[in-house]
Amino acid sequence: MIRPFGWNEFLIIVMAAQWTIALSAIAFAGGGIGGLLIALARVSEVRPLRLAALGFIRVFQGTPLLMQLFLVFFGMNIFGLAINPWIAATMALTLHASAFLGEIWRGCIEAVPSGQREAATALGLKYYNRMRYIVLPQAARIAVAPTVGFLVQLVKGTSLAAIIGFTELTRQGQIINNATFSPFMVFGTVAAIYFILCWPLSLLARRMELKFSRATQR
Amino acid sequence: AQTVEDIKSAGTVKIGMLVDFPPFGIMNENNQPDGYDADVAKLLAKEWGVEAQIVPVTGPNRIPYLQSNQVDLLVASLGITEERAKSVDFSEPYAGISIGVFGAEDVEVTKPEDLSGKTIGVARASTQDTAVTKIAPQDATIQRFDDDASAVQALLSGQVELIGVSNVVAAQIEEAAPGRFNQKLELSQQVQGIAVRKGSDELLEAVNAFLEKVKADGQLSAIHEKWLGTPLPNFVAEGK
Amino acid sequence: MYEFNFAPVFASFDQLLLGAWLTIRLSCAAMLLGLIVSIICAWGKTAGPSLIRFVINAYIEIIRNTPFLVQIFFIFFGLPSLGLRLSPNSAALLALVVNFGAYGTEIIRAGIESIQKGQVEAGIALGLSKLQIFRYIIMKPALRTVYPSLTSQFIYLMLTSSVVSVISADDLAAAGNDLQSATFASFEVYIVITLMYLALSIGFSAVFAAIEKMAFKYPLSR
Amino acid sequence: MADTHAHTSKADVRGASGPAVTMEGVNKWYAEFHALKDINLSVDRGERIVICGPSGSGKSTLIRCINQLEMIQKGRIVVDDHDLTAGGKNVDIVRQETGMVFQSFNLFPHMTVLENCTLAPMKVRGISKAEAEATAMQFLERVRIPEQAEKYPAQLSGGQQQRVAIARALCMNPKIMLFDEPTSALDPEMVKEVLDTMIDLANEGMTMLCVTHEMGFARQVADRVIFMDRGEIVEVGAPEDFFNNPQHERTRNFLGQIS
Amino acid sequence: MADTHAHTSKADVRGASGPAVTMEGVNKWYAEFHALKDINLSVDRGERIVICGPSGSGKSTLIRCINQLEMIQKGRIVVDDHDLTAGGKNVDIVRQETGMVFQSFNLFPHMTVLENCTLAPMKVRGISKAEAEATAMQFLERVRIPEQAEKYPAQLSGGQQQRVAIARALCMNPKIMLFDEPTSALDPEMVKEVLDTMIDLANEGMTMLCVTHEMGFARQVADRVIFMDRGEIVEVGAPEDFFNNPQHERTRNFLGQIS
Ligand SMILES: Nc1ncnc2c1ncn2[C@@H]1O[C@H](COP(=O)(O)OP(=O)(O)OP(=O)(O)O)[C@@H](O)[C@H]1O
Ligand SMILES: Nc1ncnc2c1ncn2[C@@H]1O[C@H](COP(=O)(O)OP(=O)(O)OP(=O)(O)O)[C@@H](O)[C@H]1O
Ligand SMILES: [Mg+2]
Ligand SMILES: [Mg+2]
Repeated sequence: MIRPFGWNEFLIIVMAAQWTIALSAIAFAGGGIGGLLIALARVSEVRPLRLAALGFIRVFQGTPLLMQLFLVFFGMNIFGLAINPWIAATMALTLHASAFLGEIWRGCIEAVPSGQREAATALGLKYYNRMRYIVLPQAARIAVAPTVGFLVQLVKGTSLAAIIGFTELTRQGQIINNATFSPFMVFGTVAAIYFILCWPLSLLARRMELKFSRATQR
Repeated sequence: AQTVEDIKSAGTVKIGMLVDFPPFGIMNENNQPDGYDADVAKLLAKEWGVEAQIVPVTGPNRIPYLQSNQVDLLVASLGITEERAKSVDFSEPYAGISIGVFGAEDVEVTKPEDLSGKTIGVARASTQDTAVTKIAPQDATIQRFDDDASAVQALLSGQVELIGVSNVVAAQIEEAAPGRFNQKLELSQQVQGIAVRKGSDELLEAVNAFLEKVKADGQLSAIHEKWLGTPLPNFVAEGK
Repeated sequence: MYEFNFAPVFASFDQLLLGAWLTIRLSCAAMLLGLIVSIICAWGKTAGPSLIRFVINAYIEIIRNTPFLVQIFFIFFGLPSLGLRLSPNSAALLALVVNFGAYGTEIIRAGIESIQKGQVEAGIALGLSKLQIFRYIIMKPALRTVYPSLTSQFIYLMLTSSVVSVISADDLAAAGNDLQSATFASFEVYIVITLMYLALSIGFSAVFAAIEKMAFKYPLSR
Repeated sequence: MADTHAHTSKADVRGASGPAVTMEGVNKWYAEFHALKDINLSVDRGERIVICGPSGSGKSTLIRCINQLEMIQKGRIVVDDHDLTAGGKNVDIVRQETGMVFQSFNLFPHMTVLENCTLAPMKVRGISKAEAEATAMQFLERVRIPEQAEKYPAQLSGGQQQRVAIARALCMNPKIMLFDEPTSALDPEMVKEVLDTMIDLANEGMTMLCVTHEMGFARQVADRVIFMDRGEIVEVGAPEDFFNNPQHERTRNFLGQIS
Repeated sequence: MADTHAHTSKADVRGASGPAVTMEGVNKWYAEFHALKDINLSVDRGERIVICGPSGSGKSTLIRCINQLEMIQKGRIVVDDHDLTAGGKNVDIVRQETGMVFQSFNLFPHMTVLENCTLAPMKVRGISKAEAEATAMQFLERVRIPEQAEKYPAQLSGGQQQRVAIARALCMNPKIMLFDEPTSALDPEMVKEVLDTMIDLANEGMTMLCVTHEMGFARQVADRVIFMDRGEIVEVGAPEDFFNNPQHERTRNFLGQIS
C-alpha cells in the first residue's frame, strides 16, 4: 500500500507550489491596496480614522492567521453567507497582509523628514499632491526592503490556507507523506521549494536595503 | 434540511473525503483522490445519477466542513461515536477497522494498566484518540499529532513508545519497518459511517437505502476487496 | 442555521487556561533566549571574522526562507536520529529560539548599524576596546531604536507558537484542538482561542511598553 | 526705499491695498507652552524685516504662522488682504502667495533641481510643463545655477541647494518671501553666495521676513530689525538704531553674545 | 607662552622629551582619493595650533590621523614619543593620551553627563567609581556645569553638551587635545561659552590642535595657524602674520570669504 517516494511524487509536490504562488500573489495584491489605505489612515489628521486603523492593526496582528482563515471561511458559511475558499483566502490574507503592510508603511511614511511635508505645504500643494509627489515616492524607497521581507513571510504563511482546503505546498507534502511514509524526503523537498521561492526575494530585499543605505549616506 | 432532490437538481453531490488516510483516502499517482472512500463516494453519486465532486478535508476540519455547508456528505472514514453523533448524523456503517495499540517488539504491554508511565502517540481528533484516552491510566502521556503519518513518524523516531492506530496503518508500519513493531492491545472494532448534517433525515434515509443496496449486491464488498484485500467484514455488513 | 453552544467550551475552560499558560511560558522563554542568540549573532555578523559571518548568514537565510512547520518537524523528528531526543515542549522551545534568532539577528544588526559612526569614534578616541564599545555604547541605543520591530517580532513569535501543536506540545492551540476533538464545537473553540490569543498579544504589548518605559528612560531630544 | 522694481513679480499690480502682513494680538501655545505672546506686527508691501533673538524665542514659530504651517489659538493674521483666521480658501491662497525657505533646505531629494522648481507651479497653478520649465530656468539663472538644472539635490553643495530652494519658492511668483535661518546650516564659505542672492532679491523690492543671525545682512538690507525673546517682540527698530543704540537690556545682552 | 600651568595634568612630569606630535611625509588615500599629501608638521608640547581651510581640504582627516581614527598609507606619525606607524600597543596608549572633541559632540545619549565622563576612566584606566566620579565632578566644574551632572545629554543645550564633551575628554587626563570644529554645530549664542572654555584650557598650557573657523579664537590663543587646501598644508604662520599678511593667493581668497 505504501508507495515509494519517486519522481512522480516529487513532481506532485513541485506542482503544488503553483497554489502557494497564486495565494501569495492574491495576498500581496490585496494587502498592497489595503495596507496603503491603513497606512494613510494611520498617519491621517482625523483622529477617529487613526484609531480605527490602529484597532484594525491590533486585531489582525494580534491573532494567528490560522484562526483568521478558519473563522472567515467557516464562520461566513455558518452565517449563511456561502463563500468559496478563494474568496475566503483572499479576504483573510488581505486582512492579515493589510495590517502588517499598513504598519510597515506607516513607519516608512513617518520616516520621511517632516520638513519635506512642510516644504510642500508651503509651496501650496494640497494633501493629495503632497502624498502623491513628495511623501509616498520617498517612503516607497525606504519601504521596498521591509516590504519584500514581509512578502517572504507571507509566502510561507499561505501554507495555513490548507485549513480551508487549499492543497498548497505544505499540505501536499503532508498528503504525500501519508502515502509514502518518507518524511525526510518529503519535507526536505518542501523546504527546498520554499527556499527556492523565498531566497531570491530575500536577496532582493537585501540588495534594496544596501542600495538605499548607500543612497542616503551621501 | 437538504434533500436528495436538492442534490439531484443541482447535478452534483459534494463529498468530503480524507486524502491522507490510506488506503481509505489517498491521492493517487495522478494526484487524484482515490481509495476506498473515493470509490464509495463515486458509487453513491452514480446511484443517484449525479456527479461526485470530491472535496479533500482533513481530520480536524472535516466536521466544520460539513457543518458550514461546504460539503453535502462526509465519506471520510469518520468513526461512529457518541460524541460525534451529537454534531452530525451517521448512516449505517460502510466500513470498519479495528484499532489497537502498537509498539516496539520489546515493550511489555498486555493490558491497559501496563500503559502506565508510557507515552502513546495518536492522531488528534481520531477514533483512536478517543479510544486510547478512554483506557489509558492517569500517568500515561498521550501525544496528539495532526495525522497518522506524524504519529507513526513519532514511533519510528522513538519520540513515543507506543501509538494507537488502525490495523490498516499498522500494516503499513510493518511494510516500512518489518518485524520491529507488533500489536499490544486491541482496543475496539470501529465502524465508520457516512455523515450528514444534523436533521437531514430524508437525506440520511437515502444514504442508508444506498448502503443497503450495495451491501446486498456485493458492490461494496468488491471495493473492500480491491483496497483492503478482504471482503467486507461481518461487523460492518451487519450494522452497528 | 448553526446554533452556537459555548457551554462545553467554558466547561473545559481550565484546560484552555493551562494551554495559554504554556504558550506564555514558551513565548517568554523563547523571547529571552532568542534575544540572546540574536545579540550574539548580530555582534558576530557586524564585527566577526568572515567565516563566522558566513555561518551566521547561512543560518539566517535557511531559517528565514523555510516555513516554521518544516523546521519544527526536523527538530522533533530529525534530531533523535542524531541521538538528541527532546520532549515536545523542549523541541518547541528550541525551534522557536532557532527561528526567532534568525529574525532577531537581522533586526538587531539594523539597530547596530543605525548607531552613528561618531558614537563609535568617540569610544575609540577615549581608548575603549571593541567589546567595551559594543557593550557600553552601542547596545542600549541600538536596542532602543529597533525596540518596536523587536517587540512586534516577539508578538509574531507568540502567534507562531500556535504551530507547535503539530508536534503535540500542549500550548493554547493544542488545548483548543484537543477540546475541539472532544466536543466537536469547532467554531466555539476557535472563536474563544482566537480571543485568547488577542488578549495575550495585547497583554504582551502592554508588558513591552512597560519594559520600554523602564529600560529606555533616557530622553532622545529636548 | 527703492520702489522701481526690476523684478518681474506682479506683486505691485494685483491691486491689493493694505499692508502685506498684519498680526494682531497673536498668541500661540504648544500644548502648555506659550510660544507666542500677544504679537502685534504690520509689514508693509516691499518692506524687509529681519528677525533675531535667542534660540527658542519663537522666531520660527512666528514666521511659520504667516503661511499657517502652525495654527494660532488667539488673535488675527491677515496676509495680502486675506484673513487667515477666517479660514476657508484663504489659507490655500496665502500659501500660494508666500514663498518659504528653510534652514535645512528641504529640497525634494527624489526630484531634479528643475523638477523641484516646476512641481508646484504645475500642480497648484496648473501651468503647462513647458511654461513652468521656462520660468524655472529664468529663476535658476537669477540664483546663478542654471547649469545644475538636471542634477539631484544630493549632488549639490549646501549653498547651491539653498539657492535652489530660493528659486523654487520664487517660481510660485510669491508676493512675500519668508526665510528661516537660510544660512545657518551652511559651511562658512557658502554663506556669502546665499546672502548675495537674498540681497539681490531685497534690492528688487520683494517683501521679505527673514530670521537670521547674519547681522551684516541685517544692516545692509533690513528696513526694520525685530528682536524676540521668550515669545515676545522685545524691540523693533531701524538697523542703525537697533545695533548702535539698543533700548532694552535683553537686546544688548544678545547683541553682545553673537558678535 | 605661559609655562606655569595651573592645570593638574601630569603632561609635563611624565618625563617625555620630543615634540608632542610629529608628522613626517604623511600621505592618506580614501580609495583613489588623495586626502592628505605629504604632510610635515611638528607640534611642541604646550603648543596651540589652529587649522583652517575650505571644506574637504583634509582638516578633519589630518587630526583624526593623530589618534588613528584614520590610518595613513605612507609616512610616519609620532605622538608623545610613541611611533604610531610601528603599531603594537602604541595605538592604544596614544588614544588614551589624546582627548578628542567632535563637531557633533558625540555624547552617549543613554548615559547621564556623569556616566559619560566616568565610563572611560573606569573601563580603560580601571579607576574606581568613586574616584572617577570625583575627577569628573572636578572637570565639570572646570567647564562650569557641575549642576548638570545627573542630566542626560538630550536635556542640555548644544553649548552645554559640547562642554560636557570637553570635560569627558579631560577626565582621561590627556596630554594632547584634538578639536574638530567644536563650535560649528552650535547656535551663535552658545559659541562663546564653548570658546571661553577652550581659551581657559589653552591658558593652562594644554597642547591643542584645533580645527575651527573662529578666527577670533585663533588670534587670541593660537601659537600657529595652519591653512590647508586640497590635502596640503599651504601656509603656516603666527596669527598676526597669517591674518594680516597671508603669503598665498589661496589663503587670501579663503580669508576673504569667511570674514
Ligand atoms: N512642535 C512643537 N511642540 C512643542 N513645543 C515646540 C514645538 N515647536 C517649537 N516648540 C517650542 O516653542 C519655542 C519656540 O520655538 P521656535 O522654533 O519658534 O524657536 P526659534 O526662535 O526659532 O529657535 P531657534 O533659533 O532654535 O530656531 C521653543 O521653546 C520650542 O521648544
Ligand atoms: N571615509 C571617506 N571615504 C572617502 N572619502 C572621504 C572619507 N572621508 C573624507 N573623505 C574625503 O576626504 C576629503 C577631506 O575630508 P575632511 O573631512 O578631512 O575635510 P575637512 O577639511 O574636514 O572638511 P569639512 O570642513 O567639511 O569638515 C574630502 O574631500 C572628503 O570627501
Ligand atoms: Mg527656528
Ligand atoms: Mg571636517
